[in-house]
Amino acid sequence: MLPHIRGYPMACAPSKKSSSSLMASEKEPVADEVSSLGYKLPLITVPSKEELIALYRNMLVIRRFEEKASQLYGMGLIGGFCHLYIGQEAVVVGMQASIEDGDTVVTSYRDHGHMLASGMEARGVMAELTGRIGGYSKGKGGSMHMFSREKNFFGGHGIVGAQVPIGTGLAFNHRYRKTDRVSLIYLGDGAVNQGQVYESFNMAALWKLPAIFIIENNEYAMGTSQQRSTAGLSMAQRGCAYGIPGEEIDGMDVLAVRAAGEKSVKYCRDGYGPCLLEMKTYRYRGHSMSDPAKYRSKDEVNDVRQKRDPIDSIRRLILKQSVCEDTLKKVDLEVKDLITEAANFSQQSPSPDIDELWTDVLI
Amino acid sequence: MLPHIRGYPMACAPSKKSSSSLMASEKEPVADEVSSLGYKLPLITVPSKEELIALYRNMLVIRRFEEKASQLYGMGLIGGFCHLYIGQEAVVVGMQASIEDGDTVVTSYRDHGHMLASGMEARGVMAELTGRIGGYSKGKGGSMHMFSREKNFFGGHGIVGAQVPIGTGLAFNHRYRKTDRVSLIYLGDGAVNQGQVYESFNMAALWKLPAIFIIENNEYAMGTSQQRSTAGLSMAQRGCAYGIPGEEIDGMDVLAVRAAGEKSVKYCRDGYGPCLLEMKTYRYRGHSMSDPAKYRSKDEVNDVRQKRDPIDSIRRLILKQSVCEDTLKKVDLEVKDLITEAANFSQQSPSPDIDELWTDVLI
Amino acid sequence: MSNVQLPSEENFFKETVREALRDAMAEEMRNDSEVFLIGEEVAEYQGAYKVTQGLLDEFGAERVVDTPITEHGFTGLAIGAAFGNLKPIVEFMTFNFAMQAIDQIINSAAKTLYMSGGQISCSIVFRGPNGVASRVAAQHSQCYASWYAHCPGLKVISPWSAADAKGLLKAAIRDPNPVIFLENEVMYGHSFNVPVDPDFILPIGKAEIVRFGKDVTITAFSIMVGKALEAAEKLAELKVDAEVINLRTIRPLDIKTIVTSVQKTNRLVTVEEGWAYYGVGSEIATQVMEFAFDHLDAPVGRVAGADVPMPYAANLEKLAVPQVDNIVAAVKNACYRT
Amino acid sequence: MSNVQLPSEENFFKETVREALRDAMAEEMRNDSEVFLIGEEVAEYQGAYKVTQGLLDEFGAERVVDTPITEHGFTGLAIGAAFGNLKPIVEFMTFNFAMQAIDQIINSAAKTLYMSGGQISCSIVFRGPNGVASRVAAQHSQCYASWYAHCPGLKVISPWSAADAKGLLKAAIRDPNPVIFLENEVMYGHSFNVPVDPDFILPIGKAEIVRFGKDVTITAFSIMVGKALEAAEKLAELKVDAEVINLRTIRPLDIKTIVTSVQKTNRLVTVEEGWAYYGVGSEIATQVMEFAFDHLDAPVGRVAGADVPMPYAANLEKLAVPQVDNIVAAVKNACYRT
Ligand SMILES: Cc1ncc(C[n+]2csc(CCOP(=O)(O)OP(=O)(O)O)c2C)c(N)n1
Ligand SMILES: Cc1ncc(C[n+]2csc(CCOP(=O)(O)OP(=O)(O)O)c2C)c(N)n1
Ligand SMILES: [Mg+2]
Ligand SMILES: [Mg+2]
Repeated sequence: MLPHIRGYPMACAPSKKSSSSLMASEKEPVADEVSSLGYKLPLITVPSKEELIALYRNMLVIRRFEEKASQLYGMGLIGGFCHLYIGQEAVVVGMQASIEDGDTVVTSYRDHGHMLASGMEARGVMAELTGRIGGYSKGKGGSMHMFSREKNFFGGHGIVGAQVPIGTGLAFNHRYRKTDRVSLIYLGDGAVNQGQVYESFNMAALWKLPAIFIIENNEYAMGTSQQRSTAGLSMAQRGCAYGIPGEEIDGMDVLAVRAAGEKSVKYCRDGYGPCLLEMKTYRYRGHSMSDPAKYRSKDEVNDVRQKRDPIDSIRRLILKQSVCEDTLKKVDLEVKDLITEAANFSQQSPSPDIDELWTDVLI
Repeated sequence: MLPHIRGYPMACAPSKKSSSSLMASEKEPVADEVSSLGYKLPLITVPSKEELIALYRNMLVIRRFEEKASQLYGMGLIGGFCHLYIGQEAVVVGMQASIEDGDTVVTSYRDHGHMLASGMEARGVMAELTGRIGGYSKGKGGSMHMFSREKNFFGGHGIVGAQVPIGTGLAFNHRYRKTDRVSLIYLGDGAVNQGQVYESFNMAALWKLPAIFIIENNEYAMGTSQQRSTAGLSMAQRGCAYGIPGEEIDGMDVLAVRAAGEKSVKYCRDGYGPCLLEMKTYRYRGHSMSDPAKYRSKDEVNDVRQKRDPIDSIRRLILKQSVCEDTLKKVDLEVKDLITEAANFSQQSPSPDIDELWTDVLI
Repeated sequence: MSNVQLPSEENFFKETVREALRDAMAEEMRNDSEVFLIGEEVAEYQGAYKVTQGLLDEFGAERVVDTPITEHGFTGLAIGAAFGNLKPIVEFMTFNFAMQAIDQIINSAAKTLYMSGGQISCSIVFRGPNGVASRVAAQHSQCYASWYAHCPGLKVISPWSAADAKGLLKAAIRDPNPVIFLENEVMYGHSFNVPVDPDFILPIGKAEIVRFGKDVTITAFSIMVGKALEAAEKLAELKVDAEVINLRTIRPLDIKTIVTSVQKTNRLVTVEEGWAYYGVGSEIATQVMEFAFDHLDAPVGRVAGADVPMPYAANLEKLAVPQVDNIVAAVKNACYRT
Repeated sequence: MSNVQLPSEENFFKETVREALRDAMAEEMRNDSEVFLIGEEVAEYQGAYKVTQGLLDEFGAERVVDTPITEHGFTGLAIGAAFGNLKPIVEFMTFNFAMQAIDQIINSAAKTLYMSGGQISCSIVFRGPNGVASRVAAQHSQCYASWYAHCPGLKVISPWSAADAKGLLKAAIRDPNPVIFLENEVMYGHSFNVPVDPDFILPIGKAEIVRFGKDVTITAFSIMVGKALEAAEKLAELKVDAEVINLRTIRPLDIKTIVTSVQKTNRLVTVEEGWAYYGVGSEIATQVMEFAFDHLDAPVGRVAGADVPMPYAANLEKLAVPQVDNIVAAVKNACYRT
């Protein structure tokens, strides 16, 4: 069963755990329309088999992309910082499945997954990682700073927390233009302690902006566990003082994420103002390619990999739904080819012309 | 009766109104030792007649000081910004009555009251306002930037909110030195939206620092009423996400403030970490001397003056306690003389020597 | 963009810098519904210094937005809105408070066009009073001209007269790049002639020679242009004929106008209200040396604020801020007169 | 403070800049219990760049404090602690992130001594990598030397070698004023001779001539000192004998050493990694003109980072950062050689 999400908890009420104990694979999708706390909830759509397979594929694209990026980094083709998203795929794939054209997205430097899930091409993202002209920023931004106006992806920001007021500004923009579009704002469990986050919460709540704050709580900010950085009970409550409803979601369960996404997107679209989702997730790799991650045990990582892996879970669920293994194998192959092609492109695309040094400083 | 303050509400529980409906003058002081929520409350001391008179006097000193500053400003003897504290006297006098030697204080630019209540001399404060060598900063700081290391008053800060992490650092300092001293941090209802406030809350809660955050909610930040600037239900709850207990206090009732002060100071001294007090108060004058305050009606101001004035209230209470009017008249005269002397000093003290331009840049 | 030449005398009217700024914003807001104004006390209070008087009435609360006191947040928000192709005018009550937001200004507004390979532009104006007001002491008196002008991706403007204010603010609002617009509180009440032409606009990046002379060049910006002109009058009595250049734009610097002038006068004094070290004068002096080394008959003189935090006391403040006499003295020095 | 002279050869040992910084902190923390270290990942992680390795073990969590990611807050907190007479060392993971905290650094740390008429001092060191690392692009590569050096109330240091790092960081920690200490990530792994003398310390405000020469003076700081020395070797082959000055301190600038050198060489090239306009080179050029106008045989040459946000692509990055060849070319130009 899909998690029963019974409307938003009131500000400052303890947030409900929606589904963190059950994995997607053990639940059947079911529609849900409950209105316990005043707000009429949307029908949560039941994903079709095709949609389930798409979710699987989209997560796999990210996983394989990141594995390839890791390789290219090892080969010296990618430089500087490179932050992989492996382990967290369900968050962005589930959320992006619940939005529509014209909705906007911002995130931090751990952004490859967000770009792929926003519909940006793997080859363009990979070529940016290798610093080539075929990259989304012509090679001038790199891993942390990539954008696609066409896909409404507004970065890719290297300063922890800076994307939060920017995303709130995109929500302001939607409202200014009198559209019903929403702004998705992803941030980490470390970013959540930046003051500008609360300034944004206050403005978003005050002006009822269509902003969805998505905390990707992967338990660590570099080497700092959330317990060592973040006071209080639950990050889902970090908006409570401003009256922003928050909820904890199992971020390893793409269906739980998608359900929460649909609900919160509808809530925002309908003009109820901002809301907050805390995604309980985990990153398998080090903070960036240069981090040996000594601050946690191998067992801790393996445990999550084995018991909570988002891709494994949905794979199992799909196979239970009388989809034959070959269908998924075909997907696996298609994804493999896509990533191989992207990797090739990223190596064949030339470096930017040296005149590019001087362009794009001003219009 | 003194307000029955029944321990701190738990984080995020709706804060209790302690006494905002009753004025000091209508209540009798009574001791209170209740322990409803786990924390053993201190005995709230019952103020003696002498103490009541001292509270009256200290508030009156501030009122008369500010009235005089207003005059001197009108005469052109004070320049720049000058923010008067008239109306809010009960907050700082009540709080300062509950602390001890070695406890430290920081506040914003609306700081004359805090300095006087910290034991700094009226003449030195007034001479700083007139920019003379006899001022606490030798005339180099002015109204907004004054300090007294001797009295543990650490400013007087012109940047809205900046004193909050600084005061949190003074709390860190107390803890680092293994003393049981506490840090009082005053901020306005406008300052409460600055991000660094939440960064401070998080650190103070995480490290259990002895910091008391005192929001002086005088309903306006310049021309912006709290409703227009501050989302959420109650400012007392602004620390809830970090597990910082908060309480609303009638900031026009010096005894309610003093009781809350004693309780929170004890709580901090005993190592329970930070707490937050929202003082409901009001400023009678414009934001600064140059503000005509058109954003509110004269009636609104007069209403508070007539019904909630902190000095009138305690005066009535004292007179009810068989203190004869002459005793208070003597106090009134003493205060008047003190302020007259301060005003004279502030005009007779010479301007700083021109060489002072170059001193105190570095040690 | 129209030319620098001003229309003939009868086509002017008198207005204050404050009004000129307001008119510039109002006209651009009328022309372009994507322009909006955001900041503390800009709407209901009509501006802390009354620069935005009347705008709320005309444009409504959706386009004239009062914010909480949260510079970092509302600056980032405005930049996000600009990424979405709106054209925000961000008022800082003073530029001192923009330090809280400077990470967003530099790292987000100034660098994103480059980091996105030209995709994400940020058409935004950051404006408000900069530098010294009167008796507001160290935390409210800093000049940020050289800081912002250090950074590629920004344009930095600092007007002096009401015509400057109007023509340059209109240009700034229309510019597709992030523009830092440094005003001066003391100047708000000063009146100047402003062209009545509704299409009057000034080009960014062009300095103006406000007084022609042959013996020495004085560069200045903002309130110091007036002081430089006063100094020039005094110098005239001493038979020193000073050319005074109103820089108008600090980045990009109109070095051509300055160098051309110095090639004629062979002497240069720079004037600024802010601190000298690593300031605007240093950059001008260095570039003049680069481009007109052989024309300089004396070292470039710098007149700048005292190298101390601004004191409150009236007598010290006066010493800390450049006065007409300091300019006169520096010019005499540069002209080897005593 | 001890003198600048270094002890004789045998009293040195090799260590990296990273170790030298760590040793400086450890020694000062041993000497003075009021010194503590605070920042992101400084304790359990041993420093994002491992500069603080071992300090948590030796001094414990009360004196080596990991913070949340909240630069504005922990900077203000550290300043408050310094007002209470503690002596914090604040590590910024990089100085780019200090922009979030710069209001506290300037308005609280730098100005309070003055605003309090000398009562409230602030003995604090802000340290961390500044400028370009490798391939980390626009938001992580800025050089803040000229910004901080613009402001009175601060001292600004930027060491090059391990000996610099050790001697100057110790001096900075002992200094009763706020000190900005700009390191360079690329230099962390480089080894240099460091005096074994446990009392070794270097004076703030003194530059060092790291290579004597007679034809041209080159000033540089931080990583650019090494590049300048390499350039000098290449120039020697061309029979240009360059004197190289390691600035060490950017504020106060040791203009005396520079001017004395220029009086001998009559030519000057400044080198810095950051942007040229309103940069460190401008200030040096201007002061040299002020103090040694008649000694300059050519305009001062400036070598600086390209006037663009730092690009990520390897080929562009290389063009954006000053290379040895750029210095050689600028020197040849200043010497009228081609
Ligand atoms: C303002 C700022 N401070 C510090 C850093 C360095 N830094 C980069 S990522 C990071 C940790 C962020 O953790 P979190 O928000 O949990 O995101 P995650 O990396 O887990 O996705 C830090 C400290 C930065 N980029 N910006
Ligand atoms: C960072 C910053 N932004 C803006 C200002 C201008 N300013 C000074 S006081 C003030 C209002 C503060 O209101 P509040 O915190 O309620 O304190 P009150 O004046 O009521 O005591 C503002 C906006 C400032 N000094 N600092
Ligand atoms: Mg994290
Ligand atoms: Mg207020």
